[in-house]
Amino acid sequence: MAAVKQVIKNRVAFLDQKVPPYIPVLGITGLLLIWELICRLNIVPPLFLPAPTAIVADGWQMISSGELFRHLMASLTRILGGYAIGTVLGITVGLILGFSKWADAIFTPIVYSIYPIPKIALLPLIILWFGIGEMPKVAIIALGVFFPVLINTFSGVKNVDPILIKAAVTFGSNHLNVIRKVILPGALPTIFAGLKLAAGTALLLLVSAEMIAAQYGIGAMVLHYGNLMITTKLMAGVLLLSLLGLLFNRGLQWLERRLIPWK
Amino acid sequence: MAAVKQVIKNRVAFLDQKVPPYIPVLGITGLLLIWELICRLNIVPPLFLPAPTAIVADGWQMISSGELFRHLMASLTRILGGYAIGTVLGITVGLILGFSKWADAIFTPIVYSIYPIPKIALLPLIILWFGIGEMPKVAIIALGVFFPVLINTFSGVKNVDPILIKAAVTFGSNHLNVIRKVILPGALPTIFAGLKLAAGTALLLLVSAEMIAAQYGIGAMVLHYGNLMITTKLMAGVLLLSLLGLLFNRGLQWLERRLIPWK
Amino acid sequence: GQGDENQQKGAGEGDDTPEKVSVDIGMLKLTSSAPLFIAIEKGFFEEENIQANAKWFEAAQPIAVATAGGSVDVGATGITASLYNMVAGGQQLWIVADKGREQKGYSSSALLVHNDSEVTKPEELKGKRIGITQTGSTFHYMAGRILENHGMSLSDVQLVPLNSIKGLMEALSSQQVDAVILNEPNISTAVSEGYGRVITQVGDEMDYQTSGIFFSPKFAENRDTAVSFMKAYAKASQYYHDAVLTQKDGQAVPGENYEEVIDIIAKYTDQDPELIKKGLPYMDRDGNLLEEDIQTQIDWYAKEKLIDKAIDADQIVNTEFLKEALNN
Amino acid sequence: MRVVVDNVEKTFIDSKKREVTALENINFSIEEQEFVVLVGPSGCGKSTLLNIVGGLLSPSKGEVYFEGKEQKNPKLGIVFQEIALLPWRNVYENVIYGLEESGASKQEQKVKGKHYIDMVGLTGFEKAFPKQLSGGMKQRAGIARALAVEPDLLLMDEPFSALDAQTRTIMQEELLTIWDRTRLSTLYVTHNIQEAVYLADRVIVLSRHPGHIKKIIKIELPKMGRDQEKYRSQFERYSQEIWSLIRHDAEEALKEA
Amino acid sequence: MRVVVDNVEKTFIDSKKREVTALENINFSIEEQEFVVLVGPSGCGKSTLLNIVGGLLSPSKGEVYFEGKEQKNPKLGIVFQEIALLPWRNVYENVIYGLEESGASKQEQKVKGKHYIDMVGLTGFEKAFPKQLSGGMKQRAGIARALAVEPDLLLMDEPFSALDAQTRTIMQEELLTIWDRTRLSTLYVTHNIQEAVYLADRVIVLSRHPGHIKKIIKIELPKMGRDQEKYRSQFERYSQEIWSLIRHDAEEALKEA
Ligand SMILES: Nc1ncnc2c1ncn2[C@@H]1O[C@H](COP(=O)(O)OP(=O)(O)OP(=O)(O)O)[C@@H](O)[C@H]1O
Ligand SMILES: Nc1ncnc2c1ncn2[C@@H]1O[C@H](COP(=O)(O)OP(=O)(O)OP(=O)(O)O)[C@@H](O)[C@H]1O
Ligand SMILES: [Mg+2]
Ligand SMILES: [Mg+2]
Repeated sequence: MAAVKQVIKNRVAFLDQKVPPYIPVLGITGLLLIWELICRLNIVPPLFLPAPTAIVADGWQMISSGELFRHLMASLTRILGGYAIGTVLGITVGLILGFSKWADAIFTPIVYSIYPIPKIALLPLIILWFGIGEMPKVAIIALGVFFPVLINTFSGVKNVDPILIKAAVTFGSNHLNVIRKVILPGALPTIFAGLKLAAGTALLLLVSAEMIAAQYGIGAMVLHYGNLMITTKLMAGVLLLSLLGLLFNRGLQWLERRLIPWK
Repeated sequence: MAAVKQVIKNRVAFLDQKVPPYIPVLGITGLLLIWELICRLNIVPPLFLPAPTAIVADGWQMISSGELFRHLMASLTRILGGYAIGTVLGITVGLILGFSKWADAIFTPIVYSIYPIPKIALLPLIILWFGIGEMPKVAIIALGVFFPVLINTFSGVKNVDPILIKAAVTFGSNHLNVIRKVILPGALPTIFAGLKLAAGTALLLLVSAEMIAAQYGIGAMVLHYGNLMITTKLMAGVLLLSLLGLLFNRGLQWLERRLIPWK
Repeated sequence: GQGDENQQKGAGEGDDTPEKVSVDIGMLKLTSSAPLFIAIEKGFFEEENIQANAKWFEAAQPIAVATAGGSVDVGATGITASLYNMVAGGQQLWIVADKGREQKGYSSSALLVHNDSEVTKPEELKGKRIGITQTGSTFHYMAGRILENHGMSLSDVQLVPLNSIKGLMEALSSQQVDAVILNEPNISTAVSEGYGRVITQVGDEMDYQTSGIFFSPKFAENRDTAVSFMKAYAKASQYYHDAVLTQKDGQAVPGENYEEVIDIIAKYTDQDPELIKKGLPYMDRDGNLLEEDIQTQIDWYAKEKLIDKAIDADQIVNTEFLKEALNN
Repeated sequence: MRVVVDNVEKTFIDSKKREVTALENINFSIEEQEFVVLVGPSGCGKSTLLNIVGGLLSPSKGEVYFEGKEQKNPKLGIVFQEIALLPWRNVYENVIYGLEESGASKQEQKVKGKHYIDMVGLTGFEKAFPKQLSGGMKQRAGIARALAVEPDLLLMDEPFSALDAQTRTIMQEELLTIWDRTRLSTLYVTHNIQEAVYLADRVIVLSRHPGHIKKIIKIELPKMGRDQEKYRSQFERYSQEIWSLIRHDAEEALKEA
Repeated sequence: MRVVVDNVEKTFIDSKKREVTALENINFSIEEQEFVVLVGPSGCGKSTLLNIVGGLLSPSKGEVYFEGKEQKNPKLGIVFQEIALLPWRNVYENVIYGLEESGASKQEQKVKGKHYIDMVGLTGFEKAFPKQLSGGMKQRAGIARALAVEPDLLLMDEPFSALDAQTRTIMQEELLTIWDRTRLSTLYVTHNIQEAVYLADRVIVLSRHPGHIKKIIKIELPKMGRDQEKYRSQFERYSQEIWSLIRHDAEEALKEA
């Protein structure tokens, strides 16, 4: 009887199926082309779905006229102000709660009972407190940023590997140095995760607050053109917001790579 | 010369400093008491900061009159509807992108370029598409839920330990069984993380949408009482929202424990 | 829901009068739709062999969208910047008749300040905060035109969009804004509850076509039905005018069918008749549009950059149907 | 059935897009009932080779095949260092996984499941989830899962290297006992030279850059009881020989990240 | 200076709020220049004991003290299994950490840093972050860090147990060489009996439930070159003795999660 030969085949080849590298580019351009085509052929009226080219053309016109810039500036001031305040406070309080078991025991339950409130609901209250100007919008963004940053800072501090602390103490570090040389750098990656999370929330709150009570700002602008049914300019505003979000995120990533080179 | 004896002391004792277990309770009650006291002594006018008792009293009155219930129902319908739609779509699309490298290559860049748009900015557009009724609010919530759920489902599928897939294939699993018995359960914890993240976003969008364009709903109610400067009722609404958020979160936790008992 | 019911009823009755034409009318439950209510209720449409189906909407903008898109044949609502933008954006519809306007001597909309305000005339509003519903709304237009009448412009004040009339009233009563534009019967409410004071009536400042009857392009092509519809509408307008808008020596006096019309409006809008009596908008007796005002509006909106591409009034106004209806 | 590894070569594309040869010119066979152990320094390609034999990786050149009289599809059992139990299945469900997938009846699953769970000493832990087990017990479950399919070839990639030294010693003894009862053809990868000499019929020593067979050493000791006093010097001589073949490579490997 | 562990006992509160005795009645001393190894099955309290000696845990009863002629504060160096290098410091910065904290001058840091980095064979890797190193190199950096403070007592908790067998063998040899040059009093924890016999002056065998000293075995072999042929049988006899003391406990430990 002759020996039967059965070759062993790779049975997980499906796991490293390859897709040509140009496909992702093709995906986005394809989408844009189909979209443009739908509009050009008037399958959907431009009122409901303006063509990408029309959006870009109107967007460009809004840039040249300086309109976009004015709204952008109003929004940028608010979001950067609110983000900065919320971040500084969040990290500070987070560190305090992280370092002091007493502060933790007293304040963490309070923090966690305020945390689930969707912050935008506090806008009317904050308008009562601060009036109708810039302050309440900045405050609401700061508040929305404060909590995720606080909670991440706190858990970052809490989750620093205790073995690192033990090592540092054994090699002679005092409390201050343990905090400075071990806990702070150890918590940094988690803090950054909080900062990234907060960026999305900040942008969402910015737009909401501007829609509810503002004259200028990209949120107000989008609502304005929505009310006027000028869809191209509305979409240009949306586009700008998505760019802003992207930029924000990239900025944080860049900062993260600079501050946390060891990861 | 006598031998010197130097006892080794625990140098990391500060790490397991204990705080009495009643402190957290004390923290919250203390805060409430101080708050009440500030109001009773009229240090801050009740318009700006109503007393907790006043909030509870007004809240109770709003419950008895059925007012709260009507708003709550409007909000609940919207958020549950939007959340359900967004979740189902998000998981479905996430699984498709996770399983098919082609779909991944084509659609993931598109998803990531839409992701950073703060969804509330799309409300005016969606109002144009769907009119002014319930649809746009539900749609905006669904949209806000869709993306985090999609992205978590996708990364859940992608991050299933390949060694588990290899083991399953070696023990004779076909593709369908690999998906059913390995990838789906393996992705479940990450999907749940997405569901939890989305719950917060959904609530935030609910409130924003109701403030911008609704007559009923807790968001509309809060804005209404803000405009009227009736701070007690405003705060009662905020309280209700925080309860809603808490409940939502607990519900998801409960579900998670039931569905993922092995964690 | 209600629209569907009506349609089914119409189909059922269609058996004995088969030549009847079914017309869907998109409208709001507002007093200003009174002629339509009257025409439906008193059978004026039936006389013209029209089966009118009311389609209720919650906001003005979707009515215009629905009319332009042909999902309703006739729309009845306010004339806003969004309407012009829609037409400019290629969504055609025709404004064919009056449905409410600001007219001297008739109270409809007004500029109010809160009760503690020191402002007594529009000139003193410089630098103040004026509440409107939305940008590009009729309220926006009225506020702008009043200011211009008094030598100012919108850039001299701060406009606060508050998204709803309810929001306007609340903001005025809590004095978060200095002034608002309001319409009846809300003006009466604000005044009687003691938190608002009228500075000027819009009707005293200008003649203004606030709302109108729109035909979808498809409906307009069906010329006979369109004219028939206008006949019934003109008849209802006269009925409304004679009942509630007659004046003697500058004072409003109830006409012959006053109570009947009020009851019809009350039935369709689910409102308190007393409230309705305070807020009966002026309408042309024959339903004629203030044709030249449309161009004025367009020009003003264009000046304020609230319209994307300026259009010609001819592109949107069509009074031929009404003229033909009135001539027969 | 014997397994033949025929002139296998494997190249990878590394992170800098360069082609790297991980394995070159690999020829050997695993006879029926033979226990073959692969040893070699870190990164010499042991896991790569085992994965190719297991059908989890395609060779760039050459092939691996079963040679036998029957036409039936050869079955494989595999045990990883990372254990790879499905966390959402309890011990019993994990052990019968392969039976389930091959369409065995519930009754057969039950009988065989119990048999192999008993064999690895996990009786009483059937309902436990993996996270409730110690490292050693997890690895026993992993072995039971691989045995339960009654494979034509058993593959083990450093199954005990994550365990502590004592547990590993115990597990080695148990593995040998089990193997003696089942006599499965086995390909076993390890870093541990003592382990290799203790378990193997033949030890294949791999060398690095690119991975190739440096020497194949037949262990001429009785399969059971090699840790007895009388075989000590022979045992040590094999160990020394292998260590001297590897040492230089291992020192080099240590310098790489 | 000698270190005395005097009647130490340690109880923990477990997750079910019950009091569990981890260590009981522990008495021994580490003489100057002595290398003491703790062996015992999993969970017998080796790490707990080492942590108490290192001042990272308070004993429930008894005490640990240095006994010597000088009044100066005793210095400790410690090496963990988990290595515990600070990920945000490069090799050099990690190695001089203890010097930095004790206020040594920059010059001294530089000299000693270089000396100990050279000693463990990491020359050229000063600027590398831990994540860029292999396991063995990380552990070398950990050892250099502990040596750099020139401690009165060096503590090592299974420093090599995460390494592969070959790397471990190499590291053991290197550790012995380094130790021979520094002759630091050392307390070393391991699971690996060969390692214990290879390194120790005295082996302390711990037993479980609660952890207590089962036997203290003095290894009567020359410190260097115990792996030579001529000591093989003696070496094996020590190993056997220890294994027989532990075996039962280790088998029990395996059954616990
Ligand atoms: N997917 C891959 N892509 C690129 N190179 C790879 C891949 N897998 C392995 N290699 C390279 O192939 C060589 C062999 O790797 P392999 O994991 O087989 O070694 P090993 O002998 O199992 O090592 P260890 O003892 O550390 O487990 C290594 O140089 C490794 O870097
Ligand atoms: N913080 C703690 N709380 C409660 N019990 C603990 C704690 N630390 C250790 N134990 C218990 O004390 C006993 C000894 O633990 P220890 O870690 O010292 O053992 P070990 O000998 O180092 O084990 P291994 O060899 O696995 O490292 C174990 O039963 C363990 O569960
Ligand atoms: Mg390997
Ligand atoms: Mg330990």
